[in-house]
Amino acid sequence: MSTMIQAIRMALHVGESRLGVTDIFGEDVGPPLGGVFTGTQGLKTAWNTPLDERGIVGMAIGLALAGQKPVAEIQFCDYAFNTIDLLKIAGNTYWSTAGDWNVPLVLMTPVGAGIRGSLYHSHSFDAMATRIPGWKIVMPSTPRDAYGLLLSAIQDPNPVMFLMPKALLRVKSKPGEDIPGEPGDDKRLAMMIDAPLGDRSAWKPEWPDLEELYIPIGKAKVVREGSQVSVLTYGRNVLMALAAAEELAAEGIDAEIIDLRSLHPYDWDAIVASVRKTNRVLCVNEDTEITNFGEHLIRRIVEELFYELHAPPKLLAGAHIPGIGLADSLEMASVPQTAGIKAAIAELAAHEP
Amino acid sequence: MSTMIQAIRMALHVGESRLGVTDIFGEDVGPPLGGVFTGTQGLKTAWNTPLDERGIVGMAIGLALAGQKPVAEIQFCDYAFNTIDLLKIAGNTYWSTAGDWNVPLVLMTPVGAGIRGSLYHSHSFDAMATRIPGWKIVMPSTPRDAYGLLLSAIQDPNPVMFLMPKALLRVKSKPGEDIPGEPGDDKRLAMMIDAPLGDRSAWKPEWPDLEELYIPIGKAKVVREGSQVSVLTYGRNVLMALAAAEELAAEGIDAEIIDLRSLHPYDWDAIVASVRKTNRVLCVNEDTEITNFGEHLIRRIVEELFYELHAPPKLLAGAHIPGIGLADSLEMASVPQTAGIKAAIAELAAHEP
Amino acid sequence: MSSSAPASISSAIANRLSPEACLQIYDLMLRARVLEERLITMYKQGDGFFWIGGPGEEAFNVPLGLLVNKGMGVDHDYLHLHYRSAATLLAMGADPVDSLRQMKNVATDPYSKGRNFAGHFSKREWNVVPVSSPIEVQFSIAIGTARAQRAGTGAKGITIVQGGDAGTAEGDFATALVWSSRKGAELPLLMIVTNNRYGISTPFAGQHGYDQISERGRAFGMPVAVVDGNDPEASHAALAKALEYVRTERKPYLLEAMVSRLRGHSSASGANLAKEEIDCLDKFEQKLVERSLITRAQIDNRRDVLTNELAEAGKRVRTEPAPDPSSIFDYVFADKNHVRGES
Amino acid sequence: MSSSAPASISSAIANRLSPEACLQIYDLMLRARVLEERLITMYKQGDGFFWIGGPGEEAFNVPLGLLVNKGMGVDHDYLHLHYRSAATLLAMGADPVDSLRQMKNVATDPYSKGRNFAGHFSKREWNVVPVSSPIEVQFSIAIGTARAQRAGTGAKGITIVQGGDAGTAEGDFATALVWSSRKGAELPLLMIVTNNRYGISTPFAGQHGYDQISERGRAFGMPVAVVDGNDPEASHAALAKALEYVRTERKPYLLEAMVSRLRGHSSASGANLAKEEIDCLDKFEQKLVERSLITRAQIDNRRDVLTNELAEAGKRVRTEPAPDPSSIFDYVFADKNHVRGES
Ligand SMILES: Cc1ncc(C[n+]2csc(CCOP(=O)(O)OP(=O)(O)O)c2C)c(N)n1
Ligand SMILES: Cc1ncc(C[n+]2csc(CCOP(=O)(O)OP(=O)(O)O)c2C)c(N)n1
Ligand SMILES: [Mg+2]
Ligand SMILES: [Mg+2]
Repeated sequence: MSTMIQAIRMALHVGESRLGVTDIFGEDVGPPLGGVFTGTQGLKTAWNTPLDERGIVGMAIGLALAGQKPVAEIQFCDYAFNTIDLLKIAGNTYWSTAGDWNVPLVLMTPVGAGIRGSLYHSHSFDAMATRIPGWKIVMPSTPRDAYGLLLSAIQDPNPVMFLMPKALLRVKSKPGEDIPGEPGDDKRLAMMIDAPLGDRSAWKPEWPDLEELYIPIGKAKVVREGSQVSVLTYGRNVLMALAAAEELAAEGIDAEIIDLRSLHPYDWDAIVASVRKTNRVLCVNEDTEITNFGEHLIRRIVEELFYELHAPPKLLAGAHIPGIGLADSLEMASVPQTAGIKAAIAELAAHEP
Repeated sequence: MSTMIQAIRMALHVGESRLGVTDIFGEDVGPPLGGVFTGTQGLKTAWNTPLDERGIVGMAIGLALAGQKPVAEIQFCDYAFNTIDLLKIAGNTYWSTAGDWNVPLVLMTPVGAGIRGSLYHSHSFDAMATRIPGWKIVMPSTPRDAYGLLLSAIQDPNPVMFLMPKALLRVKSKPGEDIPGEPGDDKRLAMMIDAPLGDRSAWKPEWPDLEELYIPIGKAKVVREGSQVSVLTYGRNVLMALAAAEELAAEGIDAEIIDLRSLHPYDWDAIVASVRKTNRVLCVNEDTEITNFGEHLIRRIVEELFYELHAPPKLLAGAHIPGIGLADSLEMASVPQTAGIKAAIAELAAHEP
Repeated sequence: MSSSAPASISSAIANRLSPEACLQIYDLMLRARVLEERLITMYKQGDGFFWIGGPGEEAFNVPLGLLVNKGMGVDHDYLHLHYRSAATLLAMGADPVDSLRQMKNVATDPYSKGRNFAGHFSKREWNVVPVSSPIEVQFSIAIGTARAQRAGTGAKGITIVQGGDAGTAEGDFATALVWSSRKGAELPLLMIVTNNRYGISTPFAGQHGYDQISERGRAFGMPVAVVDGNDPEASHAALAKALEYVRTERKPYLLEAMVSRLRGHSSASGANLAKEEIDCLDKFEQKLVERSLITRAQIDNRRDVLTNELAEAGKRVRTEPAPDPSSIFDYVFADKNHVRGES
Repeated sequence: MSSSAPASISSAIANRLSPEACLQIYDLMLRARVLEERLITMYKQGDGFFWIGGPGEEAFNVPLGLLVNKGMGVDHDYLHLHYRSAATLLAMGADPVDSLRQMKNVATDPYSKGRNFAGHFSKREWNVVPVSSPIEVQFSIAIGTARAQRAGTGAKGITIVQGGDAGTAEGDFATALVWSSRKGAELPLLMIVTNNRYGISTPFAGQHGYDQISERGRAFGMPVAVVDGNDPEASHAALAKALEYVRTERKPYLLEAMVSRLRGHSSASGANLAKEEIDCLDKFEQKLVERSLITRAQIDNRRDVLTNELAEAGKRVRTEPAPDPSSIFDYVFADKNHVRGES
């Protein structure tokens, strides 16, 4: 039973000790802190960069071109918006050189709301990321998926963006969703791999001997089977959608929840299968709602499955406003919450053509 | 009869001589060149900046905060992707300060394909721009609209992005679409306001005495009335859609072409009216097709007008690939062309529910 | 803090300020410190989600606030500050209770109506440009207000921009150096780097190729200086000199102030006291006692009074309303050009 | 071109190269010039949509190509060039006909299969990192290949990055300075600024606060130098010295080469001859004639031969196939890790 941030740390350990990861870097990624969310504590290839996101992304591209295996972190995705041109270069280099240079790098960054992060610790990045061709984009909702997707990202010969749902980083895995090799007892795991508070100069982690686990990029997961409404979502909203679905089950409404896990490439077959079954679709994500990735999914569903639909597909996303306000009342009103997801599912289920 | 680039130049002249524009700047915007597309020739407040897009956008924000009226240019939108964080700040400052500071600036930038510009002179910016709350986004398809939208942009107290369809900059206005005050004879106009080739140090433009014309931001234009299919488009694709519609008219297919002109805020009423009439929708733009602004329009149309639709709405957009290739064959295959638009309209018109 | 000599040798005597000035600066430093302590207490008591501020920078930031040409528009100084600038605002006359309001993210917060973090000031009335969280962007924006005040415009104000040491690695710092020093188009811009030798957890050592960041200004032909930011009199003198240069020459100047970070980076790192750091307030109190300008008893008494004032204010702020959920849609677009004087 | 003295005083004698070396450099300079002229002719005849290249930089770029430790991987030099680097590629042994192919955007273009503009080279076999159009980004990317070669890795190669003068205003140039000079983590990076005193239409004067861009390196504690890029012998010496330093010290070096822009910025500005600019090829021909290493007749004859060769090649390239429309979907994702040696 690990948290998602521990799962990420364990994946990075496997990466640097067995899969050829040469550099794990970013602002405050190295000692003493090991990442603002502790994701990079105790890793032997972790180092601190200057406070320069453009340098971080450029460094990652250069290391990749030199045959290294970099894992770079942008401390919060809110601070990646001055690097979009470089992200585009990482995504277009293999194409522009007609196959001469591939760019195998992993970029990790925390995303989303849920921690009262105000304007600059609440951004989502899924809409922006899915607009950059040449990248693979993944976003886990459980520690086990985080572990397995990160190992797949490290093995991929292309640039892969690993979006970390901020609000889930300290959520523990459910029973039966263990990472192969981790100790069952979470206190024990914490003792082994969490850095102590205070002076850590002498501390060394004691890594469990972990098995490799690869969650394939491009495969969604049906996290709850249902017959009446298909909810297409990812990251933090998966847990909300599940909670909503459980409440609705009591009311006799049966929703299917699909965790996309991979945003690009995404699992179209899984979506088609679900929509053919339920004939009703709800897309949920936290990004602002104009030119949003959920709108792509709805557009394609409408183009290819129009006559399967018994109700207008619906998008539940972030309000189209310039930021997410600090106050509770503001954050709650700005991004989807369980109650809103529940209401939207119920409305779709009740809709008669 | 002016070209769009002349119309823009005339609007900027009116701006600096009557509407309080204090600074028109960017790379090669000042003398001797006056812009890589000649848009800023002969303007008294035009000046050359260092080669630094971040500085250009920062300069524009700072000038605006100091009560000036800046018009900044990013030479090609392809080179604006290292400034997205600053564009977001321009868009969120009024909101984050709860109304303390507004940011009245105009950002002009050439967009789109059509000139065999290869990877970095073919980008579209409409999807990116519509993802930045707090900005108004306009994109003309005629010289007259360019003139009137630019004057409205200059008068607006908010940041306004003026997207210049590269392929249309040298297209002349149609009869009856003159800019109030311009000489009827286009040779004459060129003599008056186009800088001579070679040494221009002594040259001064002779400005026609122009009347102000304001095309309201947020109002679309029905450029062709039709009954069978609604084509929602803007910029370069408007001309293609019109050509396609004319050809189809001969075949007895009657398409309605709507030039959105404003991408944010956009003219929802005009869209609703058209869709209620035709019951069929085609969105056309050049940007890459995943997380595309046309997908937003389709998503909203489906959510609000589902039962009005007699055919699945369709999006015709740029291929989701990392770039637009230089060769003719590659560019043509990468973004919508007249033939493809014609086929899509015909298919929708033929579609029976 | 001359452009060639290091801070250390700047003569303490030469910098001495009058007793009145010293006591004014001291009182403002104390007010600022008490405010930061109140904000931290609020955070620890759950009256706010996040704290970041400037305990350890008072000796530099107070003189800055006192030397500003305060007002609205190009004839006054524009301030592009960062999230450690409460002392500067207080020195300019800001109400500390407004900082409590932003901390508590209540609707009455005048800087952002409960939208932004503590220390994210905005006050158009005083040319205090909005503090935004992204590091160093203020250096790219400051060149714009400075251009509106460049030589030839007749504007009497200048632009002051301030940021930390680690942030100078961002390209925006170079942007300010390049754009402000263009020959024949120089900008009246005072660039201040408050160097606390840390970026969150990352020490200065190992991240830079020079001992003093201000060295980077030399290639651009601008005067540079380093000052002991823990000494309010030295800071006052260094700022007065730098401001005098920028006001008269209408050209850029780069000033680096060596300061302390007394409570760590922010609440994220615990906001606990960093004992190894010099406390500029303690130091200045000693000095004032030595100069017999104040007594220990007076100091303790004054601190108690101010602490109680803010404790009381904190209670009142607790009762002020949270922002209305529907307010998220307010202020997306302006319908008046406020920065042009419309209202 | 010592790190303190300006280029001018660098002794011509000291820089003298052997007759063989001179003739080799001259022949490559001539080949490069003839290639650029062919590309311009192709553009003017409609055999390409856009031309940009390096006529006027041959005297510097040829020695650079000759001094490179050529090969694949960290034990060889990585080259992050820009769009004026044809002479460097030719000196390394590239086939000029491949440049014609890219100009004509045919499927046989080995650098981009008809996707990218002329001069946008990419050759993994020789560590020639893809040239991309955005100005200065190569300076942010070069730090990555340099890190893979830093002291302690045992890598024998270094990283060389080159860009123009105007582009140094981008933050990426500062990024390379900051990241390459971090104390204790210095990078083996040679930064080259080819200064032709223009950015498209914008003159150097009025955009900078210094006379030489290389001054910006001093604050970072790196050696800097300026060289007359119109003199191939001086350039060779300056490059040899800089490369020697970076190879042995594994630390950064900033070299500024003053060059000419003989055909203006690009085809967008007409690609016509700029008569006011020094022509390094003319100058070197005179020198070689004075040293009686070559005769006018030999020069004219050689130029004719090369010109005809490329004219013929141009005809052949015309007949090569355009890329297939469906090829736009090729190479979006890699299924092998080529940069790790998979194929
Ligand atoms: C662009 C950007 N990147 C990262 C962050 C996260 N962050 C907040 S403060 C900080 C460190 C700043 O250090 P410094 O510039 O020295 O200022 P100090 O906090 O020490 O005063 C970082 C990395 C940010 N706010 N903005
Ligand atoms: C980021 C970016 N901005 C703008 C451009 C357009 N552009 C192409 S070349 C050029 C001028 C470059 O000048 P300089 O760096 O001196 O190099 P030179 O062409 O003179 O060799 C500009 C502005 C670009 N390619 N990339
Ligand atoms: Mg610091
Ligand atoms: Mg140049």
